[in-house]
Amino acid sequence: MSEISMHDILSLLPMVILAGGILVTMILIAIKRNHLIIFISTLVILLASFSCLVYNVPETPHNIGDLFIIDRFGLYFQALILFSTFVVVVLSYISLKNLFPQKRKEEQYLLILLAALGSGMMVISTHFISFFVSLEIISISLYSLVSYYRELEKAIEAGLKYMLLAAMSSAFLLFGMALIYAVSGKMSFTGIATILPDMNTSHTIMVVAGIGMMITGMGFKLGVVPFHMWAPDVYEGASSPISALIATVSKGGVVAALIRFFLMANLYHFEKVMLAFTIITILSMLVGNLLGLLQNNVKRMLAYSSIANLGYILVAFIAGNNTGLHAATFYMTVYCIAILGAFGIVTIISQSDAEATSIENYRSLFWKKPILATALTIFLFSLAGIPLTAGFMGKYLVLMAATENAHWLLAIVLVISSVIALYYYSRLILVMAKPPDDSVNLAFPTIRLGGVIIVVLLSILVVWLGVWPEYLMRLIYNL
Amino acid sequence: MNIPMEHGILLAAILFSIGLTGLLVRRNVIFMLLSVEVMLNAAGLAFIVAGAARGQADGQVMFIFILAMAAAEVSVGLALIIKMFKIFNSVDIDKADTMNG
Amino acid sequence: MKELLWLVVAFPFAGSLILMLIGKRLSRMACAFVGVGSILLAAVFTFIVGVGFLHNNPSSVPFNQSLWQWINVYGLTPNIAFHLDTVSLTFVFVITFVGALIHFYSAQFMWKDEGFTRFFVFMNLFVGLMLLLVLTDNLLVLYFGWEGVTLCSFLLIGFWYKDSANGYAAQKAFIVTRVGDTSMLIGLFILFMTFHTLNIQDILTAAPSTWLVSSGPAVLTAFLLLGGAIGKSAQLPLQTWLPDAMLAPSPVSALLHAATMVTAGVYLIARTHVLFELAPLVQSVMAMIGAATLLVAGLSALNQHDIKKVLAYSTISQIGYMFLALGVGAWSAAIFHFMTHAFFKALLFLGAGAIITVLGEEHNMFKMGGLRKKLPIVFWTYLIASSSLAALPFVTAGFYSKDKIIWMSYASDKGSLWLWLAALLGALLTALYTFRMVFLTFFGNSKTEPTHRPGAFITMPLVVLAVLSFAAGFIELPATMGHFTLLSDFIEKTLPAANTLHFSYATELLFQLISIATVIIGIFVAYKYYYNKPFPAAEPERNKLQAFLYNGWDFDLLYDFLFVKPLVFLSRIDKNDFIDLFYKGIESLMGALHKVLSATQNGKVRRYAMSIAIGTIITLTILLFL
Amino acid sequence: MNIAFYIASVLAIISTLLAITGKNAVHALLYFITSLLSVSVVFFVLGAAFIAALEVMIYAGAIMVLFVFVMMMMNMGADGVKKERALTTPSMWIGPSIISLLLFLEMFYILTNQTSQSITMLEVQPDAVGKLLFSKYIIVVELAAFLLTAGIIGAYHLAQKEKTIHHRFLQNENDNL
Amino acid sequence: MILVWLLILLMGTGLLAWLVAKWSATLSRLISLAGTVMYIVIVIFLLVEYKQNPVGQKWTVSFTHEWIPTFGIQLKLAADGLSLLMLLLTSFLGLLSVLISWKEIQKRVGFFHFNLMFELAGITGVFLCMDMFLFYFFWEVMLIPMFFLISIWGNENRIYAANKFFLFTQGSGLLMLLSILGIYFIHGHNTGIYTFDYELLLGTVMLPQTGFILMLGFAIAFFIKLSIVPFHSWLPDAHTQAPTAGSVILAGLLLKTGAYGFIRFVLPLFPEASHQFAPVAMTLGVISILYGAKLVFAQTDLKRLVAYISVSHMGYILLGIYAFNEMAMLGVVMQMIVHGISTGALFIIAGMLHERIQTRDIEQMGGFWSTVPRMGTMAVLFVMATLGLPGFGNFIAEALILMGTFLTNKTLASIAALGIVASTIYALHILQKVFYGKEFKPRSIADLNIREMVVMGSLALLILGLGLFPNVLLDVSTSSVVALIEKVNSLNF
Repeated sequence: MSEISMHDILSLLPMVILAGGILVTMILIAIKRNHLIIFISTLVILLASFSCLVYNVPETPHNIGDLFIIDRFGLYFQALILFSTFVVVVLSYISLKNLFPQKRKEEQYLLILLAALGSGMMVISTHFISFFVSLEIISISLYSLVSYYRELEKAIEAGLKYMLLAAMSSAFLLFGMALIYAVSGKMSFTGIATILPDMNTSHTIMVVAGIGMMITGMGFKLGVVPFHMWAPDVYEGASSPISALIATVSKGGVVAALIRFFLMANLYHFEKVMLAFTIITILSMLVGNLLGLLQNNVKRMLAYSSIANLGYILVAFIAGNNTGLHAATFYMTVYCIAILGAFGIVTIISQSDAEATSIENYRSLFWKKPILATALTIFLFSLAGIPLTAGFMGKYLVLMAATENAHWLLAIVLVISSVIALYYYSRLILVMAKPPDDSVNLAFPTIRLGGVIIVVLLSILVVWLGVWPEYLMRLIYNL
Repeated sequence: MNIPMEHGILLAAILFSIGLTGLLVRRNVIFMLLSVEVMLNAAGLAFIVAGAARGQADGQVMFIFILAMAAAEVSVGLALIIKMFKIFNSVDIDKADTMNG
Repeated sequence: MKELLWLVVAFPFAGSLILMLIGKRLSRMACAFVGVGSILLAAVFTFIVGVGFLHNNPSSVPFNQSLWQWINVYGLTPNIAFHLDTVSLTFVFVITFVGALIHFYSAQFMWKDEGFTRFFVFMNLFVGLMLLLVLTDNLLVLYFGWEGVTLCSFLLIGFWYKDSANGYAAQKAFIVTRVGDTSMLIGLFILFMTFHTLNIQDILTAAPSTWLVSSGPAVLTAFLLLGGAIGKSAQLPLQTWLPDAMLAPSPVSALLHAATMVTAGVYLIARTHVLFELAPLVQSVMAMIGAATLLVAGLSALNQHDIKKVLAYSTISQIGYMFLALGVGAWSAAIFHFMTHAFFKALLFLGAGAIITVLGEEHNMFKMGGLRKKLPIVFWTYLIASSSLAALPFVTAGFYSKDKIIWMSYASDKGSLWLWLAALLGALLTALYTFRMVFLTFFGNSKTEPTHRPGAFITMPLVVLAVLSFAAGFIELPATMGHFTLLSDFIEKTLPAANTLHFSYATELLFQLISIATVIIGIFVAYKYYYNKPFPAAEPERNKLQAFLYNGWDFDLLYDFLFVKPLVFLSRIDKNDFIDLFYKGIESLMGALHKVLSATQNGKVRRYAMSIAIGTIITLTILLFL
Repeated sequence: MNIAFYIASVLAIISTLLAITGKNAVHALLYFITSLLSVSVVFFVLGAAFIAALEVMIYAGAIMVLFVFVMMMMNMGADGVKKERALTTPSMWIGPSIISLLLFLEMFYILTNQTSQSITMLEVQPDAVGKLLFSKYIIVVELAAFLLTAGIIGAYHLAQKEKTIHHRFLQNENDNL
Repeated sequence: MILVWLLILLMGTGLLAWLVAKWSATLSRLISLAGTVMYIVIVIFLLVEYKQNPVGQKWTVSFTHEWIPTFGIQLKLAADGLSLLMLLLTSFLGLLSVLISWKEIQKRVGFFHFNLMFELAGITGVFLCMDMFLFYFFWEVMLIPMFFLISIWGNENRIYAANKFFLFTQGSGLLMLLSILGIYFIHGHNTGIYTFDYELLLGTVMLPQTGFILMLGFAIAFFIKLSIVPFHSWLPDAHTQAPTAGSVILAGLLLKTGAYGFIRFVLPLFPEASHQFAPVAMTLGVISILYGAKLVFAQTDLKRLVAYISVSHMGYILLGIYAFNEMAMLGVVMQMIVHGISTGALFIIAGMLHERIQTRDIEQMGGFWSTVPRMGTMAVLFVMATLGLPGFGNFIAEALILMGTFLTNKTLASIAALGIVASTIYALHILQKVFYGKEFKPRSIADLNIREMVVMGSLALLILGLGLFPNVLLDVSTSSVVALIEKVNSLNF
């Protein structure tokens, strides 16, 4: 029942800046609607938050009640979220300019910031209530973001699907929490951990069941099999920057929260839970990649790819010890960069009347827009885990985690599914490499320089992390 | 007041299952939203029961947040439903299956 | 003087290389000059080296000359080195001299051919590799030459490559001999494994102390080496390539049959005689193969109409004699027959080549006839050679060499009455088909008019060879006729003398008389049936037996059925590699899985919700009940 | 009081079932409100009087009214029932019911396997809730504010009536006219 | 340090070639040519240095630098005789690839050379690295440029082939990565030193079963790369569809990395398991030799035909590797080099024919000897080399392998010797179909020009030179091979 101290506020400063920024932006919108100004102010807010975060890293973890913990792990993920949001905001500007002819473009930035806020709070949550509310901030903002292009049939359809299923999964999540709460009387992660050893087996059954239902809720947000089916439709229906937002900010936050929940509540020793995760992971990797196999819609393909990639992250998560968690963190990072880049390219080359979703839009891209094609190739290689890209290092760490803990089955399934995945990544690359066919003259939109710059920077980042991952690894290993 | 906690949660479970059935069966999107509300309400009930069993206020706090979330969700959800009605000219959710594969 | 030995080998190679590199720019005359000259020089230097070798060397101590180390790998240290002893000297002599004559002949014979230069490149290479084969001191280098001559035979048989039949014949020659070569190579492996060297002399020295007579490895090794020899020397069952090889230009046939290639097998066995003596079983098999081959080939020869085919089968048959001799341990007899055979067979082929050319590429004997008057020089030389082949008593070289083999096949401790009978029957057949050929070609009515007369370069070698076919026999006379043993003494400085059982002078004489009678009978029968008889020029109708014999006992059909057909069949049904189907299967499986899973992704949100619900149920089931 | 709990429970279950199965949307909504009222009775019985009040006011009062508004906007009156019948045929109930039943059975199994502690329900006063809410959970309350903000912005954006024409090229044609 | 410069040289050349292609394609070609010439000069320089100082330290030149110290990953390069030989082959074939693509590649020249140079760099890395992680890294890196080479400049079915190649090799690579990680952790658990350093990992003690499984991971990767039946399926497609330079590099170098992997990694890291595995591996080798030969005979596509020759020849390599003696191993080294030359030459011939008559179907060829005598002569030469005629390097290789194998396993060596007959059949089949017989239809085809004669002539000289003076080459690798065999056989079997 402690009051909240100044120290708490300070340690939450990045998020406070974000929240304040949302209010300021709202006021700005009220004063004068100007797309560019709002765009820039959003970027400034994100930068401020980010720099505040970077220069304010605490030496020791700081608890705010048992609701939040500000530690390096959480801050790392916050930074990742802010970074991803930044890219998404830049892409949003392009996308809105190209594809959203209506007025009232500015609310998208508000909603994006809200999602980032929710995600940022989620990764430092150590309590069911704070976790739930943060999660719902993301969900609610995403419902509107997905259908933001509200006159498009697909956007509304995707929004409805996402809303219904997310609410359903939230109900499961809540019911699971309630079960755990009912039996343990605790809602903070550490509280659960302290109660668990004293429980007899008949009580743990309820805890396990609660975790089971929470898996549904989290699994939905992660988009892992069998809770994955919304992903392709929503990715397709939402505009590309928002798809990227779902794939990075939403999923990244949930991954961090999941790791924190399992670590703090000390759930790793429930072998059945890990078994359930193992099955989910294996299914995600295989089903995700198989679904992507002959996919002609690039956004759907990326959705399936992200299903499988979350499977890879879960492999590291299951491995569990330091290696595994570092691997999951590292992989999440490189996955975010790559998927942001990929969606970025989709955004950039989209025509003004429709997004470039068909694989045919990418035909001969190598010869028409070599820089973009090269960048996309790098991102796809990274998602596929080919050396010289960050994805390779990520996959390598995941495999390392799996082998260290002798999860051979997972490792081998990962290998097999990676090979399957290669097929569709290379398929897209091969389409881009096709010689230009002069008879079919696809006009390319004027490419916005800002988009190109950000995509190129991302691809450089991918290559840099693929060749010289030591810096990031040290950062993660010191979490 | 000597109701076993299990009974309270059982009630919540029954309501939850009914809500789930409704969600899975109904094609009218309004009914689906309604079913979701049933499920959320059931989950809230479970929290109240659990909180009451311990004499803790945390369960009720959670319920309040669930309420807030339900309200926000319903507002966005209904807005979407209106949009859907305009675009698809129907409330049949199965009409909204243009994206697949 | 004998230090110049390396030059003997070097000249042909040099000739080949020069022609290969700058032949295009040289005039035809210059090419001929280089091509013929190189072999001629080799022959001259053989003479010089021979003199040097024999001079002040009464016991003919072998002479070794090493050039460079070819390979040096863990005990396998074959040198490019030469080992000159009486056997190799004999072979070198025959190869270079006969080779030189054939080259001489070729210079005119091939003059008009567009591949004149190429021809001499191959021919020189052929001679060079054969020399390497007989002179080397190491089995691996011997194998080098061994395969090398196969290559040259391939190139020369398919010399006129525009006709794909030639190509196929060449291919066949290569493949069939390669079967034998492989057997030999495995033999070499055993030798290397046992003796840790492939140096011939070392092996020969070490073998008797390492292996017991008739011990398993010894027999196996000898058997495998025999396989190699059989392939190269066209013995049963690998003889099928030789008749087809007749598609080569005639000088090639001459070289192939007389001096190089086919006699390599004989050389190999003679060279490694110790190994065969350790395996008496193999030796008797060898004798039997020889006996069988000489009969099989003789019968086939009798049914040919192509003059070169007759000669081809006769070669198989005559080499059968040599194998018979080797099999019964009559080493010097085999080499004696090799030498005489080289002379008369070269002559026969060159003669046949001359005839065929002047008749405008006519091979069919039944379309010839009456050439006695028109081509006198060819006729007389051909007659001498034929007599020698048929072993016309007393005056021909062939008589003395073959007689020795026939006698030894009975008299040797490994000989038997059956072998002798076979040899005798073979002699009858030889006489028969040889004179059938002579009578058909040179006597009777002329059916095809010669277009021109063979030139001097063609007739000159014929004459020289005729002299040799006639005279070479006198260096070795049987005990009953003067007992002159120049050659066998010479050879037996290197190879052991045959162990003959003791027979009385009368017995030997009796046997000789029988064989002489056989030959006479053979010639007489041929005279009876073929001299001056009118034959239809068209190919005769053959009954089944004749056709069978004509086709070389249908070995081709057999092999076709056993090997070629299955291979072609396999190739046809498995062109695209059935293993690939497995991977294709995986591919389609993945595609099918994708389709199935895609179908679940049907866009209906209730389905998605159901998936979540079912997922939850399964998760709970795992957690609760597993 | 116990009997009140069970009666309210049965009422809640029945009215929820009716709400879910109903063909007439307005009727269904009313059933659901009945259900919510029953649940609020349950809350009251369990000693959460404050929540019981919230349930009635916000859920039944505010949220359900939203539903009613929307239904009216869509004009789902007379022929709504007919349409609804066409949408949900009886056979569609089988599969989902089985799934729900399975889920329920599993939850039932969990609860029965739980050694009954027969916890007496303790009353929690509203002021305890209020204190907790505004001390320990103050940050979450702030977050909830943002949650609602998100809801408002979203609903505002989505439900807005569009005046302009969607596609640029159409718009240009318009200008030309 | 010079080893790093080798890599930098290639990559730099590639980048430069890409950049200048915008202005002049010829300049791009010239730059690549210059780069490869410099490369070959450096390698020869290294070889000469090595020859002068053959004993002493094991690695002639080496270079170590930290890369990812967190996991004990180093940038560690080193060369011994074996590596240097492979580098020599790489540089030589690299040079030839540039030359043969001079006319063939007309589109996107810059990017082509970029890929070519990076391909060479990747291969060079594989042959040099002394760190398991680095090895895997290069192993995968060399696939990507090849993927592009096939998919962009390939023939009609290039997409399928490129995909197949990519999937096979990547999948196998990942299996190998698992094994590498396995050995990394076992070594770490045993000693507390977590490192990928090859030399430190050499002595890792492990349970026999574990060792066997880890070895299988490596072995399958190398089987696939070496295209051993039944893992060869990718090879015919990739070789057939690749541009000529791609085929040459695939056959000449990429396959060799598999063999190199066996020699450098599988045998020393898992001596015991390798001994257990030997019968299986040798049997697979023999099956490859014979089945590959059978498939060669069935083909009508000239490049596909030559591709299957590689399958057959790689069987010898596998057989020799698992014979565990110096002779066979030297044979393997020899085979790696000569196969690169002879099969490379056959691919070049196929490419030249394709360039001239726009078909690879041998049913539509015939009688080319008279049309293009120089090419015909070269074809005869390399066909003879392919069938293992003495005097050519291939003979030395095959003879040493078979002889060495015979010392260990007589039966398999004898069966493998049948491959000699088989190779005769298919090799002559090529001559018969393409160069002998009547012309399929009269067409005027240009004979080899000077550039092509230089390429073919140098190949011919090399293969003959190696046949007559094989020790020039064998001596360089002897010390490496001896050390390896001693190590593998030190287990007292």
